[in-house]
Amino acid sequence: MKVLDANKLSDLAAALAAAGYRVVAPVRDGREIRVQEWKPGAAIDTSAVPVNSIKEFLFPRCEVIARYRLEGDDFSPEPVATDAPKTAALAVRPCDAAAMVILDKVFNPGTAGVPWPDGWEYKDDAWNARREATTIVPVVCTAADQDCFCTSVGGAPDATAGADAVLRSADGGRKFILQPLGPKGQALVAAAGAVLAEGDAKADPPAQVPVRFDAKAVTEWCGGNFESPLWREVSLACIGCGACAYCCPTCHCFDIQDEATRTESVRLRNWDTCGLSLFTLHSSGHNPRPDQASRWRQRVMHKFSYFVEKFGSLACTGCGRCARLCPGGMAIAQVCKEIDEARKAAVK
Amino acid sequence: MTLATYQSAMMKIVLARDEAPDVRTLRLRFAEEADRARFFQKYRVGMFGLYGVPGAGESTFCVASPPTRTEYIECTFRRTGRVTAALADREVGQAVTFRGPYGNSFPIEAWKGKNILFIAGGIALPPIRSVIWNVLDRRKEFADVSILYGARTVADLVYKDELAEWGSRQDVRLVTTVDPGGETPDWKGRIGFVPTVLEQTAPSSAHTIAVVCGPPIMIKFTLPVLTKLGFPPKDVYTTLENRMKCGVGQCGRCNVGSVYVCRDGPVFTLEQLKGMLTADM
Amino acid sequence: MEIAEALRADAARLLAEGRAKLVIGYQARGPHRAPAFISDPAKVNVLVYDNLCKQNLAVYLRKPEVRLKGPVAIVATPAVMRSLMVLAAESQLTEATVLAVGKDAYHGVLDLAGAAALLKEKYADLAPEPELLEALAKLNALSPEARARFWTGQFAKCTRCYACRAACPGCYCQRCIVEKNVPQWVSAAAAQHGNYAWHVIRAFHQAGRCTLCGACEAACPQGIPLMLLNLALSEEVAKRFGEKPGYDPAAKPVVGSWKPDDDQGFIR
Amino acid sequence: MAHTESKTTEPATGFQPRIVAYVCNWCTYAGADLAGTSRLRYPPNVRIIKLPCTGRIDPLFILKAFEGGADAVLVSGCHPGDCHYTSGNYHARRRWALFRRLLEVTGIDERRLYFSWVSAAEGRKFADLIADVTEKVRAAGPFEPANPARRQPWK
Repeated sequence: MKVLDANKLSDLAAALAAAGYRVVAPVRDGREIRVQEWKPGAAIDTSAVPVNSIKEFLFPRCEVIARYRLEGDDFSPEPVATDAPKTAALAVRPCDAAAMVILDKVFNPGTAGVPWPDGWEYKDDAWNARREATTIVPVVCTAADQDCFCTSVGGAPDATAGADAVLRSADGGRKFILQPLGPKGQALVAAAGAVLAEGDAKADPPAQVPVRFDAKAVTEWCGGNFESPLWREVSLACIGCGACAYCCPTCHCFDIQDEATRTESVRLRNWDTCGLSLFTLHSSGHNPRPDQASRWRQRVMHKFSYFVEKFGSLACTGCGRCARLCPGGMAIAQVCKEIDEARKAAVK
Repeated sequence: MTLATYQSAMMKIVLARDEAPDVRTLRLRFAEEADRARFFQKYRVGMFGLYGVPGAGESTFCVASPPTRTEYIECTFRRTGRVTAALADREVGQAVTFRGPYGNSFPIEAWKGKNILFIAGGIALPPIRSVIWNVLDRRKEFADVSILYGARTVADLVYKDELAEWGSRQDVRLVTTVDPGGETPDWKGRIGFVPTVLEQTAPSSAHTIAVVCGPPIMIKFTLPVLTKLGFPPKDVYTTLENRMKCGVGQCGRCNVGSVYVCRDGPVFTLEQLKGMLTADM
Repeated sequence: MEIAEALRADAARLLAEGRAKLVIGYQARGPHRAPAFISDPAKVNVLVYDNLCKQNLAVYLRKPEVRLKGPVAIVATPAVMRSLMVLAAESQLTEATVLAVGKDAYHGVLDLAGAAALLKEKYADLAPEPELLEALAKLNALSPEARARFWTGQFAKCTRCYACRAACPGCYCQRCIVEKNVPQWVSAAAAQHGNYAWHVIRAFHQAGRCTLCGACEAACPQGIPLMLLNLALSEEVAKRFGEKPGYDPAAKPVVGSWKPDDDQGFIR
Repeated sequence: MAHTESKTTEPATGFQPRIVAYVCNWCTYAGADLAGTSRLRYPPNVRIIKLPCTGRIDPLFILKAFEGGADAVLVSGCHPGDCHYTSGNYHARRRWALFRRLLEVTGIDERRLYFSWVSAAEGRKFADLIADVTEKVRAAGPFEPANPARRQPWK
C-alpha cells in the first residue's frame, strides 16, 4: 500500500502541482479553514470541516456562459472559454465527494442513471469538463463534531462515493494511506511519485457519527405535509440569507444575469438560493414564496423530498456546514429530527 | 469550448407592434437557416424560449406564433423590468438573442375532432394565441372553436386586429369582456370578470377541451366554474409561467413542488395541477 | 445561572400576563446559542444566558412572521438595546418590551425609555474590543496600495450570501440597493468589483447608524473582517459629529441631518 | 451607467489622467461654463457629469467611476448657503466626509478623490482647480489596475 507521513501532505500537494495538477486543499486562512488553491508553503489542515465545499471548483460562484461584442446597437457572439484545469481535490471531505455525484444528476442528466424525460439533451458542458478534469481525494474523517450527520443521510465518515482515491489516517495519526479507487486515482498516485512510499500501516478507525434522524421518515413526512404549521415554527429563526446554500456542497440553484461595458457583454451564471426573497419574485410583483417559512420549506423539501422523487437520492450529504455557519443558529438536522419526532407522535 | 446549453440563436426583428399600453409584439426571423430548421423541427405549440438583449439579460416567454408559420417566431410581452424594457426598445432591423424551444406542448393532435374552448385573461392571451392560430390554421380538423378573452380595460386587450378577425369569422365564437369600469362608451363586448362571463355563457363541456391561461387570480376563480360546467380535469389545460433562468431544469427557480415548470411543463392539465403543490405557484 | 433563572421567571410572567405573546431569547444547541421563540410560559426553561449569546436578536423584530406572533418581549444585551434605540429613532418601532441583560447582571423588564435610561446610566462607555482597535490601527498604518491588496484578498472570499445584511438589525430595507437592476448599480456576481461595491455600500448605508454590535462579521461564513469598515466609519462619525448611535430613541440620523458648521476642511 | 469601461488612457505623451467630475447644475456647472466662455484654459482630462444638486450625488456614482477605471473623481457643488435646494450641499458634505474615510480605509486615498465648492461666478477657481487636480493625479499615477474597486476583465 502507498503511505506517507502525516506531516507530508504538503509534499504530496507539491508533487501533484509539479505533475501539472491544480491542487485544491483545505488550508487555514485566518479563523477559517478554507478549501483553496494550494500554493507552496501553505499547510494543509484537515482538523475540521472547511467553511466551503469543493463545489465552487466545479461550479464556480460566477461564470461567463455567453459573451457578445457590442457595437452601438449591434452585437455579435464571441466564443466562451471554459476553464477546466486538471485538478486534484486533496484531503477534502467524503461528504463533499459524495455531493459531486448528486450534482452530476442535475448537470449531467441521463448518464448518471437518472430517469429523465425522453430526449432530454441539456447537459452542462462546463460542469462535465471540470468534473472530468478533477480527481477527488477525500480524507476519511477520524473526528466529527456535533453538527456532522452524514450517517443520517446515507453517508459515512469513510464513504467513498464520488472519490477517485482516498486518504486514510493510519498508525494513530502518524501516517496516511493513499488508496486509489479508479483510473483517475491511479493516475494521481502515479503522478505523486516518490512522495508516496510503499509500506504498511494500520488504518485508524473512522469517526463515530451517531444517526440523528431517519431520513426515509423525513422524506415520507414531507410528501404529505406541505401545509404543516411546523414549517412556520421551525423557520422562525431564519433571517433569510444564503449562507446555508452557498456553503452547501449540493445546493446548485443559480441565476443568469448580463453585465456589460460599452463594448462587451457577458452573460453570467451566478449562484443563487431559494432562501432569498427575490429568488421567485415575478416581475408582476407576485411571489409564490412570499415568506421565509415557505422559502425554508422549499430548502428542506428540495433536499429531502423533491430531489428524492426526481433523482432517487437525497440532496444532502450531512456535512453540517449549514448548521455551523448559520447566523440564526439553525440546523437542518435538528429540523429533520423534529420532523421525525412529529411523525412518530402522529403515528401514536 | 462553447456552452451548447446556453448558446442562443441570433434573431432579427422584422416587425414590432404595440398591442396595449406597455405590451409589445416582436416578430423575429432566424439569422441562420440552420437555427430556424432546428427550431421548427422541435417546436410544438405551447413551448417557450428565452429572448435576450446582451447587456440586459434574458427573459422567458411562450412562443406566440404557431408551428404552422415557419418563417418567423413571435413573442408578446409586457414591459416590466430591465430585460423587457431592452427588448421593447429594440427596433425593426435590430437583433435579439433567442434560445429554445423548451418545455412540453399542448397535445393538439389528440384534440382532433373535438370542440375547443379557449379562455384567457389580459397578457395571458399570447401563450395560447399560438394554439388558437394552430387550430385555426388547421380548422377542418377540429369541431367548434370558442374563445373567451377578457382584460382589465379595453386598452389592455391585446391582438386587437386578430380579435376583430376572429370575431368576424363564422367558424369561431369569440366573446370578449372587460372588467367593470374598464369599458369605453363604444365597447360592444361584455362587461364582467372572466369567470363570471364564463358562467353566464356556460359553454357545453361535451367533447370539449378547455385551454385556460391568465393571472393566478383569474385561474383560481375560473377552474371551479369549469368544474361546475362539467369539464373533467384531464380535459382542462393551462400553461404556467414561473420565473425561469436556465430553461433546462437546472437553475431550480421554477420549482412547484417537485415539478420543474421548464422541464415538466409549462403545459399542465387541471388533473396534474391538482396533484401539485399549488401553494407554491 | 442566576441571570437565566431570573429571565425565565420574567419571561413566564410576561407570557402568563399577556404582556407578551412571544419571548425571543437564547437557547443552547450543542456548543451553539440559537434564538428561542417561546409563546408558552411552560416552555421558558429552554432560555439560557451566557457569554456565548452574541447574536443580535433585534434582527427578528423586522421579520413579518415574528411580528405576527407579537406582542414580543426580547432578551436584550446592551448591543441589542442599542439596536432598538436606532430602530426607534428611525421609526421602525414605537415601543419594546425588553428583558435587559448585562455582562454580569440582569436588569429586569424595561420599556424603550427604561432601556434608554439603563444604557445611558450603565453602558455609556461601551467600546470596541481592543483587538479590533488594534487591527484597524494596523490597517491604517499601511500604504493605500497595501490596504487595497488586503481588501482584495478579503473580498475575494465573499460568496454574496448577504448574511451580513440579513444579520444586521439596521438592514431592513424591503429591497436592497444590490437587488435593484434598473440600473444595476452593484454587480450581482461574486467577483472583484461587485464584491467591493457591495461591502463598501453596505458599510456606508450603516454610517451613523451602526452600533458596532458585530452581527455582520459574526454572521459572515467566510470570516471577512467587516468590523474594520464599520469601526472606521464609527470613529469618523464620533470624531466629526460627536455622535454615538444607539443611545437616544429620538436621535436624528447622522447622515440625513446636518449642521451649518460641520467641518469642511477636506473641501476646496 | 452599466456601460462604463476600464481603459487606461496612456497616449504617446505619457500618462493622461482620466478624472470624472460630478457637479451640480446650478453652481459648479455654471462655473465651468463661465470658465469656458471666459476662454480660460484648463486640462482636458476631466469628464463632467452634471446633476441637479450635490445632494443627488450618490456614493454609488463615485464607485461606478472607479469601477470603470477613473484615475480620480471630483465632486463639486454650491458653497454652503448657496444651494438651489437650500440644504442639498449640507447633506452632501456629511456624506462625503464619511464616504472618503471609507474609501481611504479600503485603499482609495485622497489622491483619487477631491471635493470642492465652485460657484457660478468662479470660472477662474474652476479652471485652477482642474489644473491642480490634474497635476496631483498625474503625480499619483494611474489608478492601480488591481485595486478591488476596479472591474477586472471577465475570464
